[in-house]
Amino acid sequence: MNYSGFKVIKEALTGHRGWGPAWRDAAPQAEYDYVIIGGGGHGLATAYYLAREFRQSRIAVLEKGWIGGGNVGRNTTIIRSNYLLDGNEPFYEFSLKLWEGLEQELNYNAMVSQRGILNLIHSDAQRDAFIRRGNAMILNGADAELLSTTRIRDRYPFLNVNNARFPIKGGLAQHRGGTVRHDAVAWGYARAADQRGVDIIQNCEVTGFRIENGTCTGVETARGFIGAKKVAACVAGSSSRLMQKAAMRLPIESHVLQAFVSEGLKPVLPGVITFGAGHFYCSQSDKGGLVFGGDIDGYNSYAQRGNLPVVEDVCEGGMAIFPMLGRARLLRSWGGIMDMSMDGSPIIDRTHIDGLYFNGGWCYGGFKATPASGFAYAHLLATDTPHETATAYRFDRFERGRMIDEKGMGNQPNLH
Amino acid sequence: MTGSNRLEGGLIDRSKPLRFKFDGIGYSGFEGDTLASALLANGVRLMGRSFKYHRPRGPMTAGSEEPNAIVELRSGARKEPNTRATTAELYEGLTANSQNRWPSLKWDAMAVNDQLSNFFAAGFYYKTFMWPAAFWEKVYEPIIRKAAGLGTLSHKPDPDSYDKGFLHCDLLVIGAGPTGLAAALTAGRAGAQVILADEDHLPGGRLNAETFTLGDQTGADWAAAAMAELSSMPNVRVMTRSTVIGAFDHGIYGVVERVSDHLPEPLPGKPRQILWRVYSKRAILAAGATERPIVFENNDRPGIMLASAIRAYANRWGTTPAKQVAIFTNNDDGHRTASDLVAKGVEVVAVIDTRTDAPGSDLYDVIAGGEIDQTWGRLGLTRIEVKMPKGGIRRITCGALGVSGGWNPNVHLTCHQRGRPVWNDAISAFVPGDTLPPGMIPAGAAAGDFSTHGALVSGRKAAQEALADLGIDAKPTDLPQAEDAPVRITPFWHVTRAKRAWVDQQNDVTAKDVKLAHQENFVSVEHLKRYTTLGMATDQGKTSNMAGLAIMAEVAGKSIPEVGTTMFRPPYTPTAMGVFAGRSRDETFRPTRKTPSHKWAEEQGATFVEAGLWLRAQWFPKPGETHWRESVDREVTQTRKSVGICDVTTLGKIDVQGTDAAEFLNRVYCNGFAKLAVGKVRYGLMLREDGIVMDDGTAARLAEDHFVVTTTTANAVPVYRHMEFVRQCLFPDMDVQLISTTEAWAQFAVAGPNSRALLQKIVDPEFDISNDAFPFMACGAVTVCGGLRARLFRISFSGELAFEIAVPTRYGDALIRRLMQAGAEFDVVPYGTEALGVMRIEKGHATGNELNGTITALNLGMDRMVSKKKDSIGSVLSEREGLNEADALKLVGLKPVNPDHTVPAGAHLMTKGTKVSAANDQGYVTSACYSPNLGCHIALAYLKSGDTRMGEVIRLVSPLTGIDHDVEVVSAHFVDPEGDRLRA
Amino acid sequence: MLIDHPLLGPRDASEFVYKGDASLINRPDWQAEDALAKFIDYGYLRDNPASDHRELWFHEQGDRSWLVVTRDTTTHEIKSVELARDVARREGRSK
Amino acid sequence: MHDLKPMTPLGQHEPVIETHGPVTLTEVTDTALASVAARLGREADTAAILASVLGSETPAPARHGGKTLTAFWMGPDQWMVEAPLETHEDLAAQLAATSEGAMSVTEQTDAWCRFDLSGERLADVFERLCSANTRAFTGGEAVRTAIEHLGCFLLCRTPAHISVLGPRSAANSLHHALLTAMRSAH
Repeated sequence: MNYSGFKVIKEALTGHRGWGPAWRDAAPQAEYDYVIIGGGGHGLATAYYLAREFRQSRIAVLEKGWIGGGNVGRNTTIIRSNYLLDGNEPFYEFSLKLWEGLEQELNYNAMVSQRGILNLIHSDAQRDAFIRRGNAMILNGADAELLSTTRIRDRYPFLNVNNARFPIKGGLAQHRGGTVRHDAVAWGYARAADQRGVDIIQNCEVTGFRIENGTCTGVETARGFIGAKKVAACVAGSSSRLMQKAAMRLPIESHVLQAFVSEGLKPVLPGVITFGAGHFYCSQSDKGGLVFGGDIDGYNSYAQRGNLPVVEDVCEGGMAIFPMLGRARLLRSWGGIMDMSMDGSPIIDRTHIDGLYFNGGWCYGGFKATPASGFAYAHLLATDTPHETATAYRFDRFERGRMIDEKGMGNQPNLH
Repeated sequence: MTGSNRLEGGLIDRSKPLRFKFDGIGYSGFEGDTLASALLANGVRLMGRSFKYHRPRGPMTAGSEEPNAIVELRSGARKEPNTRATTAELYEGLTANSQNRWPSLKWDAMAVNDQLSNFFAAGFYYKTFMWPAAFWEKVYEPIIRKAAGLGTLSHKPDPDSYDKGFLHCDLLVIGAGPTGLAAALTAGRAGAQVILADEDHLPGGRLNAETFTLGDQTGADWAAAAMAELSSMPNVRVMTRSTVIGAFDHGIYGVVERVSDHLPEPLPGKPRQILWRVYSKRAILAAGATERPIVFENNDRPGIMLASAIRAYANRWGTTPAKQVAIFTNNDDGHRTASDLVAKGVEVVAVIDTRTDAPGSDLYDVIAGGEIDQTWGRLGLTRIEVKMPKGGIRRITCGALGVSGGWNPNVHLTCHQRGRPVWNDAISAFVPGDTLPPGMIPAGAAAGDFSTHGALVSGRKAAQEALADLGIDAKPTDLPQAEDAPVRITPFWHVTRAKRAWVDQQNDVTAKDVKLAHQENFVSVEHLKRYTTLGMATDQGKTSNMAGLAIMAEVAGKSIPEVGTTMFRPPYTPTAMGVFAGRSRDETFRPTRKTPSHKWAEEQGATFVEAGLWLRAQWFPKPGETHWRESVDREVTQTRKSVGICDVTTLGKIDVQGTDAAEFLNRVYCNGFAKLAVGKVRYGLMLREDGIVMDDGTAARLAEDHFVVTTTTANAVPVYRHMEFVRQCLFPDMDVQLISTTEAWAQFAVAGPNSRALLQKIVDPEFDISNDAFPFMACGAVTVCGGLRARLFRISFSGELAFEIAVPTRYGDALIRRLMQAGAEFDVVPYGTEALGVMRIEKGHATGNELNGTITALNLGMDRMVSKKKDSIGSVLSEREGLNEADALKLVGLKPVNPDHTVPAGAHLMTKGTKVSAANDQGYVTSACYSPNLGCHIALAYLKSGDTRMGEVIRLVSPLTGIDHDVEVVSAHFVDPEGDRLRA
Repeated sequence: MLIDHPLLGPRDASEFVYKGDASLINRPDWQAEDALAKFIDYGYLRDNPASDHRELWFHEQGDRSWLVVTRDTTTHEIKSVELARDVARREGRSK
Repeated sequence: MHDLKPMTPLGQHEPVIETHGPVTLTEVTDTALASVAARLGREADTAAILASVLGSETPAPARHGGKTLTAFWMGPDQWMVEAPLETHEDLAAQLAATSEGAMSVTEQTDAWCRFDLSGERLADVFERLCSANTRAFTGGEAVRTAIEHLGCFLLCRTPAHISVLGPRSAANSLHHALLTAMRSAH
C-alpha cells in the first residue's frame, strides 16, 4: 500500500480500516540465496538494496528479537558526513546523499531533517584540525562552513560563549547534517524490503553456522536450519558473540554508550551541536525532547545500561555550554552496545570462510551510515567486490597497517 | 480567602496562609499544600493542555506520577518548565503558568488539533509530508516543532547552584511509607547504618492520605512518631524531598535531594538540589504502589482523577476537586475513597463498580456491573453517563470522577539493571521478578503486598533479612495493629466500545491508536511504544503502560505477560540536568591549573590561553601594541637577538629511578638510552605499541639510576599511565620506580644568545656553566641566588642557545622576577606560547599538531631512531607495510611563493597541474605562523614523499577558508639548520 | 561500579582508567620467528566475551596500581580483582 | 642563604585561613614532602629504614602515622614522608642519604598544595566532595581519591582535623571547591 497525504485523509474519514501490516511476519523457508543476520537498520537496508538495487531475490532477514530493537532504535539520530580521512569521507557522504532521497524512495517519512550540525572549536589547535577536516569534506564533495563566534552567538544566543571554562572560538558547520527519526528508518526499510519480497523473520535467533569444507552453507536458528548461498552477518553490538560461533575473533570490543532525552520543550535548538571538549552533543527532536549524549562508559559491556559517572560527565558538558539547561529535566536514559573497533572505523568485508560475510565495527556512528552500509554491503554480497566508497573497510587493514583512525587513538577501542 | 472546595482537617497548617499566582490570578493556600491541592481548593481543575490535541487537562494524581497538571513554575531565569503541580510545594509568592497553550489555557487555538484528531492517528506522520521533499525542513517540520514540546526554557543561565555528594550505608530504605518506616525502625534499632529516603517532604507515604489507624494512632501520627525516633538515632539518616532516581551497579543508588525547591529561592551558599551517590550494602525497595486508571470514553476531562488521588486530596490536604464526586472502580479500594469522602462531607453521587458482585453500601449508591459510557464538560467534568448493567444509560451530574483500576507496584528500580517484573494474577499487576539488582529487597506494596499490616510486616522482615546478610542480628520490632484488607479486584482495563478513550493522557495515545498499531504489525511492546509514543510522556508510562499492554494483549489474543513489559530506565522521575552537573559549571566546569609565574604574568598584562586544564601566558603585550602579532613578533625577535624567558612548567616531568631505569627507558623509547652518560640529556621518541608516535620529550640522566623524563603538556597523564603499564604489567621485575614531579618544579626556558650570560648572574658561581663545562644537552643540579637548589638543563626548543632552569615551585614567582631583573641589561623579554610556537616552527620541531595519533617516526623523518637492536614498545608493529609506504607523508616546511600570502594550518596540498580533489590530495598543513626572522608566513606540513620534493612549488588549497595559492617545499628547519646557535 | 581493590577495598570505578583485555599483559617476544603475526594478534584481536572478562584497570585517582579485574560483561558483576603485577609475574613475565 | 621569597599555592605570601560555621580551612605551607619507593627486592630494607625515620611502624595501605616524622602510604611499597619544612627543607636529600640504595627518593614538597580542615562535623563537608567514607574516619586514614576532578590525598589526623593534599597548580580550584562545600554543608 502506498502512503500519501491523500491516503491518510481517506483513511481518517473511513475509520483507518484500510491500513495493513507495515511488513509481513514471514515464516522461514528452507533455503534462501541470501540470509542476513540482524534485523536492525543496516540489515534491513542491506536486504532492501539487494532486492531493489541489485535485483536479487530469495532474501531473508533473521532477527532474534523485534526488528529495530537494537542500536537503530537507541541512538541520538544524528546524520552527518563530517569525516576527515579518505577511507571514511566518501562513504559517509554517499550515505548522506542516500538519506536525502530516502523518504521518497522508501515511501516512508523518516523525518530526515537537515537542520545542520555544528562542531564547536575551543582552541587554535582544534581550529587547525577542523579546517583540515572541513577542507577534506569539501574536497570529497560534501559541504562545510567555518563559523565565527559571532555567527554562532547569533544562531545560539543562549550558548555560554565567554564564560565557559573552554571559550567558544568558532565552529565547523555542516548544514546538510541533521537528524532522522530513528525507528522510522528500520520500519521504512522493512516495509520497502517486504514489498520487494524479502522475508523478515522476527524472533529467530541464529545459534550457529553450518560450515562445510571452509564454506558456509547456512545457519542454525531457533526455528531450525536455514540454508543460504550467502550468509551476511550484520549484528553490530553483538558481532563478537555471533562470529565466535564461526570461531572468529574480531578486532572489536563491545562497549556501552548511554544516551539521554529531556522532557518535551518548545523549540530551542535548531540543529545539532557538539561540544567536543566537554563530551556533550545535543539536538532537539520534533517532539521537543533534547536528545543528548557524550562519551561511552569506557569498559566492555553487553548490559545495555551504564553508570552515573558518565551521566554526570555528559550533563556537566551540557551545563558548561548551555547554562539554562539546569532547569530542564532529564527524562530518560538508555544504553546501547557498541561494536568499538580497533581504529574506530567499521568493517564491511568477506570473511576467510566462503559464503560468510561480515558487516560491523560501527562504533557509536552506525546510525548515520545506515543507507550506505546497506548499499555497500548489498554491493559486496551481490558482486563479491567492495563498493567504491567502502574499499578501505577490510579485515586485513590491521595486519597491513592501513588503519582508518579518525581520532588518532590507536588500538584502544574505548578511546575512539 | 478560604477556597471554595476546602474541607475540614488534613495535614496543612491553617495558621500559615500563603499567597500564590497561577496564570496571573492570585489565590491563597496553606503551608503543606501543593500547587495542585491549593488550586483544587480554590475550585480550579483546569491546569494544562495535552501534548498533541491540546485537550484540557487537570490533575490525575496527587504525586510524582502526574502526567497532566504540569506547569511552568517560577519566572525569569528560574523558570522551570514541565513542573508537576502535584508535587510543587506551595510557598509564599509562588507563581506558575500553564503551558503548551495559546493564547490562554481556556481558549487554546491549537485545540483545533482535537477536531482533526482523526487525521492524526498513531504514526500518521510516517505516511505523509514527503512531497515535495524540500518542504519537510521548510514547511511541515517547523509547524510540527512549534506545536510540539511542552514548557519553555528561560533562555537564561540557571542562577542556582547544585551540589553532589557521596554517602555510605549498610541499608538504604527507599520510601518512608509504612513499609519503609518499619524497615528503618528495625534496622536502626539494630544499630545498622541506615539511610531512609523519601521523595515527599512529609514522610509516611499513603499513611498521610488514609484514615485508618495503626494501633490507637492515626497513620500520620504513627508515621510522625516513627520519624521522631528515627531522627534521634545517630546511625540513621532521614532524607526527605529525596528521590531515589536510579539503581546502578554494585549497590550504588542515585538520590536527588531537593534542598531549596520549596523555597522562593535557595538560602545563601545553599544549593537548589544535591545529587547523592549512595553506596549501599543492601537496599529495601519500599516505593509503594501507584493506582492506575481505567480507559473509557473521554476519560481525560479535568476532574477525572485517580480515586486514590481524590482520597489523598481530601484526607491529607483537606480539599476536593468538586462537591459532587462519582467513583468508577473495578476493586474494593475505590469504595474506600467513597466512604472517606462521605466522612469528609463530600457528596458521593454514585460508585460505579464494574463487578457484578460489587459490595453494597448504605453511605452511597453502588451501581454494580456498570460502566462509564460518556462524560461531558468542556473545560472540566460536569456529567457522566453510565451504562447500566441491565441496559440503559443513567446520567449523573458530578464535578469529579474518581477512577480506580487497581494498583501497580512501583517496580521501576527493580528494572534498572534489566530485571523484568513478573505477572501476579492475585492483584492483576506486575510485581518484581527474581532478576533484581544485587542487594535489593522489594517489600510492602512495591512487592505487591497492599495492606498496611502487610506493609509493616514485610518491611520488618526485609530489614531483618538484609541485616542478616551483613551479619547483623535485628530483633523484630513491635508493630501496631493495622488494616489488613485483602485485595479484591476483577481486572477491567477499558470500556471496549469507547471511540475516543485516552491511554496515555499527556501524549494523547488512545485505545484506538493501540489497536491501529496492532493492525499495522507493531505488536511487540517496544514497537507499540515507539509507534504510538505510549509511555514516552513525562510520567514515563507510570499511568499509561498497563492499560496499553492490556489492550494490546486483548487485540493480539495474548495474555498481558506474553505481550511483555516495558523497560523502566533511570531516572525514576524526571531530574533537573543541573543537579547531574553539580558544581562543575561555568568557571569551575573543570579545574584551572596555573603556572608558577601566573601571578607575575597577570601583573605584566599577559593574555592567557587554555592548554588543556592549564592557563598559559600567550603573549605579553607592551604599551602601544595594538595587534597580537606585534607582541609576538617582538618576543620572537628579541629572544633570537638577545634573550627571552618562558614558563615551561606545564611540560610533564616524571622521575624514573632504579637500577633498571636506563633499560626501562630503552623499552619505552624507540631510541636507545642505555649508553646515555650521567649529566646528559637525550631527545626521546615514544611509540604506541601499534607503531604510531605517542609522545616525545627528553630524558635527563641525573645519576646512574636516576632520570627525569619530560612529556608534552597534553600527554603528561597518559604517558605516566603508559609507563606504569609497562612497568607493572609487561616488565614487573625490572627495578624501576616512577613518580610524577610535574608540579614540584617551576621550570623556565631561558633562550637566546645572551641566555648564558643572564644565567651566570643567577646560578651560583661555584657552578661552571660555560660551553665547555656545560655543553649542549648537559644537565645537572646547581644552586641559584645564593643557595637555592635547582636543576639546569641545556636543551633548546627555540633553536637558540638555551637552558631550562627548575626550582622548587614555591620559588617560581621569585625566580621569574629575579631573572627579569637580572636580564634587564640584555633587554630580556618574557615570551608566551605564541612566540614559543613561532620559534619551534622556525626550527621544525614537532608538537601536538604534528603528533596527531596517526604519525610514524618515518613521517617525522626519524625512522632511523627506531632501534631494531632492542625490544621497545611499538618497534615490531611499525614494520607493517602501511606504515612504510614508498610515498609516505614526510614532515616538510612550506614558504609562500608570494611572500604576502599566508600558509594556513588545515590547508591541503595538491601537485601543480592536478585537479583539486580528494583523489589528488598530497598532504596537509599542520602548523603555521608568521616568521619575523624570515619576514613571511611559514608552515610545517606533511607531504607525500616530501623529503624528495624540496624546492618544488605546490598548490595550497583551503576551500573552507577560500585560499588557493602556490607554496614552495623547503626544509622544516627554517632557522639555523646546522644547529650552530644552540651549541654556541 | 565499585572495584574491590586488593589493598584498599571497594573503590568507585570512576577513580580508575580502563585499558582493555588483560591479555595485553601477554606481550609477545619481539625476537620470535613470527613476531609480527603475534603482535598483530596481540594488538588487534579480542575474545570480547559476553561473560567473564579479564580486564585491566588503572587506579589513576588512587594508588596507581594496575589491576586485573574479572567482570561479567552482561551483569557487571565483579568476580575477582588482583594486582596486575602479581598476575604478570604469575604468567611468566618476570624474565 | 638565598633571598627568594616563596609564594603559597594560592598565590599569596602568607597562608590563607577561612572559617565558615564550625569549620576552619587553613592553607598549610610549612611541610616538606618526599616520596620513598622501595627498590626491587629491597622492600623489607625500605620498610625498616622508614620505620626508623618515623620512629614507628611503616604505615599500612591507606594509613598514615609516625612519631618523629610522619608518612602515609601512596601505593605498593611507596610512601610519602612529611616533615617540618624548617628543619627539613631538603627532605629528599636527607632521606636519600639514609637510603643505602634500598629506596628511590623523590622531592615532592611543592608538588602539592595542602589545606587542613578542622572543626566539628567535617564529614558533612567531605561527603559533598569525595567518595571516601570520611564519616567512618577515626584517625590515621590516608585516602587518595578525586575531589572535583582533582586527584587528592585525604589524611585524617583526627576526625576533627583532616588534611587535603591536591595538585599545587590547581590550588585555587581546590580551595574554591572546599569553601563551596563548607558553605553548602554548614
